[in-house]
Amino acid sequence: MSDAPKRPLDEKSLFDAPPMGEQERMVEAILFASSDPVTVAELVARMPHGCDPAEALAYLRKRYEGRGVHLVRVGDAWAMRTAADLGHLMHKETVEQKKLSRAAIETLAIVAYHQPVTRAEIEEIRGVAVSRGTVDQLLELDWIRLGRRRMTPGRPVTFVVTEQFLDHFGLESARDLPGIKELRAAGLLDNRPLPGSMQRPDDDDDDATDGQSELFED
Amino acid sequence: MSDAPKRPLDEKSLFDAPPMGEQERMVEAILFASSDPVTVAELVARMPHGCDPAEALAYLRKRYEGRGVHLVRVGDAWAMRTAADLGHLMHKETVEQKKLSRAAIETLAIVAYHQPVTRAEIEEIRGVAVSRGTVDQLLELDWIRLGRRRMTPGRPVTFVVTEQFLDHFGLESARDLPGIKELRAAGLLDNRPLPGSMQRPDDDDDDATDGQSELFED
Amino acid sequence: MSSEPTLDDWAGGPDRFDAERMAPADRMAAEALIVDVDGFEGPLDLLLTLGRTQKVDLRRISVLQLSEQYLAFVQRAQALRIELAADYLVMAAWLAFLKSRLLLPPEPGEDGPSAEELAQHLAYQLERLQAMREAAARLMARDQLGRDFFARGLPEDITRLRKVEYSATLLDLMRAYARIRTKDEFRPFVMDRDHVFTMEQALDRMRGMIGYAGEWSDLTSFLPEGWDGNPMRRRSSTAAHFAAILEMAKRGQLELRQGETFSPIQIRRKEP
Repeated sequence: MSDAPKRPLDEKSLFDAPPMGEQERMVEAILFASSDPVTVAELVARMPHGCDPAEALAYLRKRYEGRGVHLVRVGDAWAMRTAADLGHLMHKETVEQKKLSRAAIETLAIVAYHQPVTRAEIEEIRGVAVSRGTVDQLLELDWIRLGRRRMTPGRPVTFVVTEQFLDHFGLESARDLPGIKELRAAGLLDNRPLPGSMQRPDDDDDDATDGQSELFED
Repeated sequence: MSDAPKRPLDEKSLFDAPPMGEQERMVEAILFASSDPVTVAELVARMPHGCDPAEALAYLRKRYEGRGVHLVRVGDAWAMRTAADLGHLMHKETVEQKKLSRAAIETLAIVAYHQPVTRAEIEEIRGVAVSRGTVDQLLELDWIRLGRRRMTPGRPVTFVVTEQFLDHFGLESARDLPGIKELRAAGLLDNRPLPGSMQRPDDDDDDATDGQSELFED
Repeated sequence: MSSEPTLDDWAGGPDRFDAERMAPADRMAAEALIVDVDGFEGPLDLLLTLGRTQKVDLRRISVLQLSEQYLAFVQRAQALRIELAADYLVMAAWLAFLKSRLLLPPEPGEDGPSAEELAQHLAYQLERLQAMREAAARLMARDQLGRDFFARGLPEDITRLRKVEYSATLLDLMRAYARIRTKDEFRPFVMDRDHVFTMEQALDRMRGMIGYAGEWSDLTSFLPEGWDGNPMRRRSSTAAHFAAILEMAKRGQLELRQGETFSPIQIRRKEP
């Protein structure tokens, strides 16, 4: 945090941050008021100088354990969400979701598990061209976004999943995708080109590991 | 404060209403997710047969006493609201979202794809004059900033995009923006055949940095 | 042949399509495969479905057998006059190649990957596709926001500070750029040249001048001043005037003649 606060502070807060119980209340109120996840950085910016939202979050999470509403982590952000076991009471709140095509669902899964992944790689895995509009639909849903360009000939754009994707599927991070460890251990997330093809796996791997490790940093 | 809210359901609950702790969780989740205050009658209708939402509400209200969020009564309905004393933390929620004008988004796109780019070049690409207000707005949003002066007669200023721009659009770098061919492949462009079907790489941005001119040579 | 009916029984070709020997369920499956050919998402999907009939772990699948199944499928589809998309046929050609490589001993001194390596890769692709299918299914089976768990239904807006925030998404940005670039690409093609004399201009001129052409006279003598020197201008004005006199001859306003090929073209007013 910057040590030159811009906002006028009263004397007390110049020296002391509010007590932890107070900080917990603040985090609770901010998260409750927002329907989207709020990052720790944003909490820091909104709370008085000297606060430690990370600690407050830990207390708060414990407090809501087993309640009808939970504190959940979404990437770098936090949000309040109703407990999944109470979903049956909520049919009134349910929004009709557009049914995704099989192609869109598979493409989404490939982006999530193989990210960052190029269009060509998605097509290689599915063995069929990615139809026009499939990627568009996933972009519109805000479930995938553009990642870094791949440093291979042609410098293709890559796709990665978004925080909205994590939020929607109740995932703390891409690391928590179901079965991802087993798939990686089985080599099924490797980028293995057709033997004898021009593509050198080394290039891709470098980049892929790069992107992945970023995702798995805390 | 609470006495084991996550009590396991025993056989009795097959015939009787769920235990009060469970009912409290249900009320909590319903009130949280609802966009309007909820009446007791509505709670009765949504919860399992035999529940006593009025009692659950009383417990819940007590539970949230002194917290960052309160249970409040609105007419004969109930809702959750952030504690009044924490209102000063809420100004983030009062942001008014406005769409950028077409002129602004087009100008921004040209800066992003052609940076560093002069005002005259923007006008040439858009085919219309760029109003001063448009550039000012983008500068004020911190999405573009002044780049180096062009070493041509008149030494015009150039514009480049900012870190904030990359942040807002979820890009790692401006180089990750897809080229025309990729936009078309992703279905973001109409697939109308090009007259003459020859796609010219840009020749009007000789001055652009090497990185940017690469964007169109896929 | 095993006593248990498999897809091989029908996949061997129409003559071996012995429905009698198949259990009803297998017969249904076989027919469904053919009828639903449009339902497959590409050759890999079809291979995966065929591969499942081998009832073994994908890691131990017989690629040779799979190739035969696929080729038989394609053959049968063609016999039924079902049109297969090109990528199915490309895959068939590749599998035929792979099959022959698997059956024949390798040629000495042959370059490139071995048939076994290619077969292994195909098995890997199938396993990977299968794994992604399962991952997708598990993903979609998760509790989902707005279906199983819910966000705050009433985000609070305390109107204390009002700040206008301009929003634009990456999609907006890309679409805006695409709009500009396509506008550019679709700009009607215009010859930005100064030295062009149009047929319309020539027609206008000739209409005014034809009255004076009672005798046969060279077309070149009608060219406007300043358009007979510069070769580019001369070519353009000559072509425009030639087109104009053809038009006028068609309308019966003048006559034209030419002694021989490449000799001067002469025109004369047509007497009414």
